[in-house]
Amino acid sequence: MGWYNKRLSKSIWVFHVSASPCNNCDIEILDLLTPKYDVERFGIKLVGSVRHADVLLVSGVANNKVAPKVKYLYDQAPKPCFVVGVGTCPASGCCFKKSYNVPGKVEDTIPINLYIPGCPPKPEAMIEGVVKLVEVLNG
Amino acid sequence: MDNVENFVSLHNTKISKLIKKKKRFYFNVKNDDVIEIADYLFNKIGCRLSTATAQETYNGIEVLYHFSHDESGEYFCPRVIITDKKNPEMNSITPIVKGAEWIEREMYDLWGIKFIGHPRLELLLTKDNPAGINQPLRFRRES
Amino acid sequence: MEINFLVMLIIIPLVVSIINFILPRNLQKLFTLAGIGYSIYIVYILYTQKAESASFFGSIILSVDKLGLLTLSFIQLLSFIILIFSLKGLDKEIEREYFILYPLTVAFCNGVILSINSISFMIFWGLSGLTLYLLGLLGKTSDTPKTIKKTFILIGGSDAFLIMGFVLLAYLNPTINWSLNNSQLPLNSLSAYISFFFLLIAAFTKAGGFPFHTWVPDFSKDAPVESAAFLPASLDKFLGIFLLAKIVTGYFNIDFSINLIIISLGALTVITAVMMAMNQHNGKKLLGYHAVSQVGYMIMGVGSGNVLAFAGGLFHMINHTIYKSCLFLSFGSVEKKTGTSELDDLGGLGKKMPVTFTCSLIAAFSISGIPPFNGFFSKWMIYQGLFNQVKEISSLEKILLLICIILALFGSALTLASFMKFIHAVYLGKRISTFDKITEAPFNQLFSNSILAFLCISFGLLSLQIPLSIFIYPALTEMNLIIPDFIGLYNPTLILFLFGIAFIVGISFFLFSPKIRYDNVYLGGSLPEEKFRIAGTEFYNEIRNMKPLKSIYDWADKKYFDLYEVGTKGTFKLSDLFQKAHPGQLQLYLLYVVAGLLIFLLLI
Amino acid sequence: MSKNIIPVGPFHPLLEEAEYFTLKVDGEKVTGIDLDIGWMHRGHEFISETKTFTQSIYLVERICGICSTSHPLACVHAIEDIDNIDIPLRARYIRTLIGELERIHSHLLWIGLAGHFIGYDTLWMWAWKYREPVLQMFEIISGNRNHYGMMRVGGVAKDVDPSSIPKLYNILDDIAVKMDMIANAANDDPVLRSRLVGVGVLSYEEAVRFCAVGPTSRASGITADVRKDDPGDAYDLVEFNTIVMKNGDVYDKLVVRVLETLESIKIVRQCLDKLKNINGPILNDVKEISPGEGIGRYEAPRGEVFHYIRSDGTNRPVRHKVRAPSYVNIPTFEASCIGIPIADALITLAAVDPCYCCTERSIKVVDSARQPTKIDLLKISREKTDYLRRQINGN
Amino acid sequence: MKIDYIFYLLIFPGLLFISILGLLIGWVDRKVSARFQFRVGPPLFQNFNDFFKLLGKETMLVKEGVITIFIIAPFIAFAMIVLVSSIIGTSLFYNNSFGGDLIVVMYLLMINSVMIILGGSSTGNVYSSLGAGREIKLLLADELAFILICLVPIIKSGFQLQLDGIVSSQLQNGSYIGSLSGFIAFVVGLLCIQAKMALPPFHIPEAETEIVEGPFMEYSGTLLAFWKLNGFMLYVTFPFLLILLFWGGFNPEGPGIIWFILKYLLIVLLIIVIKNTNPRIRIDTALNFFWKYASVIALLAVVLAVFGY
Repeated sequence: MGWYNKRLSKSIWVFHVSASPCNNCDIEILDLLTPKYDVERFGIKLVGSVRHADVLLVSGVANNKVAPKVKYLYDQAPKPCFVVGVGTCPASGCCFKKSYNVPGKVEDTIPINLYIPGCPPKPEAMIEGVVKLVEVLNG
Repeated sequence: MDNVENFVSLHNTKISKLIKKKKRFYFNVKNDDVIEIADYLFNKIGCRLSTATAQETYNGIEVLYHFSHDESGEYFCPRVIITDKKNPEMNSITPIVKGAEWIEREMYDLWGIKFIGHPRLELLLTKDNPAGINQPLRFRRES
Repeated sequence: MEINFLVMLIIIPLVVSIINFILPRNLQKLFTLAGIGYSIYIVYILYTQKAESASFFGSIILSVDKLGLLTLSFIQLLSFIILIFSLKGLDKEIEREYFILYPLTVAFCNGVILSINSISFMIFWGLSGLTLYLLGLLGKTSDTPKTIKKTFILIGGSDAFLIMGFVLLAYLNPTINWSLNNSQLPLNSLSAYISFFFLLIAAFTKAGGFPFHTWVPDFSKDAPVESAAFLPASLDKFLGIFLLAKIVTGYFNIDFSINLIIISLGALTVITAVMMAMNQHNGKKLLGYHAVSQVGYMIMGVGSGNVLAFAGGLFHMINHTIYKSCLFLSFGSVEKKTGTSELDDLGGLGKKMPVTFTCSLIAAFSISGIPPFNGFFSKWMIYQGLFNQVKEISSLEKILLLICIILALFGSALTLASFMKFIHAVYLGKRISTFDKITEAPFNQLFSNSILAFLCISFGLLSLQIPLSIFIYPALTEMNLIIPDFIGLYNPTLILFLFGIAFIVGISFFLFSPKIRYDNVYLGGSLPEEKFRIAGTEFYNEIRNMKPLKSIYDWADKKYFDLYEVGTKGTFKLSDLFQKAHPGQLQLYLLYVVAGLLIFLLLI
Repeated sequence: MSKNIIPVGPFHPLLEEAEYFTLKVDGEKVTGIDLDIGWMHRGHEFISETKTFTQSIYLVERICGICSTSHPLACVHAIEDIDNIDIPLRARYIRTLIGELERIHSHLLWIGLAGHFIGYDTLWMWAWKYREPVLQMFEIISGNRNHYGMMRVGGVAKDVDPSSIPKLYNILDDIAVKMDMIANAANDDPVLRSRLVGVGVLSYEEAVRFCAVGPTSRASGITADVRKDDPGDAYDLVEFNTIVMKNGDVYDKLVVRVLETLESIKIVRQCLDKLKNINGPILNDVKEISPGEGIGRYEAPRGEVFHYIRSDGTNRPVRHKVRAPSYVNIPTFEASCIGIPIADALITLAAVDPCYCCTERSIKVVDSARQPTKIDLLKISREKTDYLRRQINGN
Repeated sequence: MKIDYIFYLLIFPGLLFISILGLLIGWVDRKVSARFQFRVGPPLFQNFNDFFKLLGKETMLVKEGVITIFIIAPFIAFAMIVLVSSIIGTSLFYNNSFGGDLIVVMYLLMINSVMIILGGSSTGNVYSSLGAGREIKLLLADELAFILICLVPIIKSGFQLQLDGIVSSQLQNGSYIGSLSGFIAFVVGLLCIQAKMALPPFHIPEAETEIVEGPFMEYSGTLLAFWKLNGFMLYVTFPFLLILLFWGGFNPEGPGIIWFILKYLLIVLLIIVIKNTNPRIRIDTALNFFWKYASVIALLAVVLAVFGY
């Protein structure tokens, strides 16, 4: 398992789940791929199909409508699959947590392995979060 | 300003409670006249429907349309007050202004206002919502 | 009296057919089976011992050479396999007529192949056309009468051409006395040309070559699937290509420019039919168009004048009947289970009918020429022959022949594309819920499909060992055609062996990773509802709507290229004209009389 | 004929947000489209129960991360419209500066994503590379890359540090050079033209019918720009042109955005020039909002943002309606996506730069937490009494 | 003899060689693309890491689909690419053909597309079906031009169909790329292999932002690993084929090996440049492009070749 985790830590394919966010985290996630931050140098790649994903990046508060879909999506992802909550929304609900359309914490819907707080988190913070995930995987 | 004066003089029987602010004109119309007013504003003057707002007050449900006249930057805001709060109904302007389709659907969704003559009156935002949210923006009273 | 096996080959199915009139259904089946089984046995005997010819009325009527024997043996084999398929699952109302007509058809086809006399040839040829008409009449769709009429008129017309051709042949070559022994008539006079082209038309119409192919797709669509597999897909191909082979090698002595014309017609057949097939929405019609398109390869091979390509053409004839019957029959199983042959309504049956699917897939690979299946080998032989041919001709001829080769090569890519659509529309993709309870086809259907699929594989892998050396090469040596020692570098067994090794290496990676989970379809998070499906029939809309092709397709939809439709329309127009001239007014008739009299007087 | 239906979404890589369309297709051709939104609907009503005017400005910032200055700006316009509050000159320039920088960053973002959607990753990377300096400028001005928190009723929250202005100039010059390059590329690139010209045409009549706004409508020939029509802030003090194209296809939408970016750079430069010279306060402190209604609007990168606020004299709004530009632009898909191949339809879907977060905001700041007035209490008690009486009488 | 063939198949120039070279060239592609886009790009062994990571992941199968086809499709494609590569490679490096001639190779190369279509559409996924439809249309689009350009070396070598014959004819008479028809055919061939490898601008079947990776959408784990590997192995097969057909093959004497490596890298570089400077085109544009322009030019090359230019 150790050998495999090492491979996994060097080749993390992420799938972006937008669970009713405000778009900012999403844009910052895309920003990670672009020349200034370029996470491809760590082997991180954004994929279009959840079947290829190793890590789900969840942003947003997961409102009533989208939450079951997020859960369904998580079930459809091949395991091992890690979930990273990007931004304040999955962590605390930000300013939306008292809305009628927000069922509760995202954690209740899918298990989240790692939070990257911030509104939105800076790309550097996200890279740090991913590095932490890698550390967990390696040891 | 010419537009406004023309408008008021043409429809002075149909509008009431005209409030003129700098480039903003709020006035009340009756439910029966709203289609005619919308037709005039959209087709004759060439206004663009910005949006419409519903709001529940103690007197009833107010629906406030915002027509923007882009050349002069003026806003025409006809206001319809629906007094029947249990079963709110009003005429739809979607057949005249296609852009009102979603706006009226949203009001139907969040306030439960039935728009008569709307081509496709379905829930907009809470459609298929598993939590079963029902007209969330209405006042909730226990009884 | 010594039994003449050649006569028996005609008599036995004929007798079976006559007795079937009175037998109850189950016995009918058994009896037919026994009859055809016995004719297979006769063919086997014919292989082992030299056949004597049969004479009636003082001249040799029936005789068989190696080419005929090859055709005969596959006629019996295919008839037997298709018969097994028809034992169960045939529509009850037509079963009786079917089992009467079936041995009758076999008898007449045997008769055509065995005839050495042109008169008996013409008789059997015409009778086989008649049984084709009768078998087609068993169809149940609303278009059946129209289609069958069209078929009958086209086939009957081709019979007329055949008769005229033979009469001219006999007139030009009076010494042979209606016999069809190798006359080797040189094409040196107009009547020889006319005779040659009349016979060519007959062969093309029977086999379904461009531009006389139009009855095949319609017949395939409207006739019962057994008839479609039996006649246009198998027996008529044997007859047509047999006649073509006889024309180009036996009856006439032709030069290369005629060969080039035949090759071009073959290439045109390949490409036009396959282009039409791509956009069909009915499965049987699609298969029918492919039955036409594959004829193009046979025509190219047989008509090329090159030994290797000739052998390839004959081999392709055998292969084609095998895989096309397999395709028709497996689609027939699907049609019987689902009740529809419209590709839009089918889909996702591969899970429910795995054996049928596998057979169909193998046949589809064969027809599109995927190595190492049999279709590839014969196509490859044709290409080898044509490439040998192209070395020795002038530049312009080279270009023409190369274009034909390109069209043929590209035709098999188009065939592949068309069959990917077919496979996708029938077996893959999303299944609609009404088909959830469908089960696998009955055993007899599976059995005949599996046999055919097995033949596809074995003829592909052991093509040199079995079909070529047993059936085809003897026929060629008898015709004094010499097969080159080296026919090209292609070793199917080695390829399969190495492919197998690489495949095992690959799949062992999968076998050692046992973590497997079953799940629903992933559609971006939305649930897999039934409405979310792609039928696959619209795959080629882009090609359909391409600039120059669109108008051609539109014309084809309006049947501008269908000789039959154009002919009927022309006839009706003409008769309309005459009709208008006869409104029933006395004055007008009087005017006609006066005018006629005037002209008459003026002429005198 | 076409029984084939394709779902697009909710998690489709075309757009980073959850959205859901069902496309009816015939082969590759789209013959019908059905839109289903609500995946982003967060409904701010109950959140906002305790929000004051000032707080709601920060709340509306979270409607959308990309227009995160347009919404607050329109919101403060609306609040200022209630009382006709004047704002200091320097604050006006700062607002315009921030707004126009946001336009540059948003348009560059769209150009990049459009490149990504048509499979042109090089264009994506290049556009986003040149977008980074804009974010850097934001960081220098406000301290944040995205949610800036600059707007206040009566001014702005944070001044531009005069010492940072030369640095901003440098970065701006950089961006201007790169933008010129992109503008030339968009004009000349035969590959882009062949892919985008004539795709997803939204005609002038359809644009009027659907009440489209912003670059979507301007690409179709509608001359509507809030910055010109109803100039707030410093827009009447700076010079710029409204870009209008005729054809309404995706290529024109691209060109409109590229040219608008150039105009924005012009405006930003003028603002920086003025900011060097003008000194003064940046915030006109507003103590309270009188009862009344106000309409605020601002030309966001995607079009007109519309805010309507109604106040009853307390420190909380009674009604706060937001209409984001994508809300009226998204329904135009019904006009522009029919009859074209899927590949074109999807880039057309992206071409209005849809922002579902904005579309499904539905902010309504209802005053259910306010103290009921005496009359209200009386009314409620009467209704209650009536209710009880009916209960007792057994009806 | 059989043992030799197994060595050719499994070690050099077969499975081991092309898979390792393919993954490395895949890295070159990603790295150079990244440099085009002002990025750093992935580390050297990135593709190996991706491959082995995917081997360890869970494989998801679709309940409703035809599972057998779904599973064996990538491996059939894999075995076919290995086989074709070893046939081509043996002709190049040992000047020794086995198993089949150019026509066999042309037909075998279609199997990759066939397997993508069958594997993708066996799940019943709409996007996969759409992708399968596009894949087969793309195959049709490039196949015509590909057949035409394959005819040019056949004609120029005096109607040799054997690959080693084509190579030795070039070693004697000079590369065909030096002649007019050879050069035209080479250029068209470059576009054809771009389409056959489904690289931008022809990545229409797996357009990520339109139809979510198309036929590969449902694949995961080991099966996906093999699809990715197949894709990278094609980076070896097709350039080798082009070198074999037009560019003089491999001369084992003297600096031949360096020339060969340079030729190979140049072709890969050209592919990457085309890949990075074009947006994805529509499938009907691709069909138009190949049928109306590329094929006509290739036909011109064939005619020129017949007349000896």
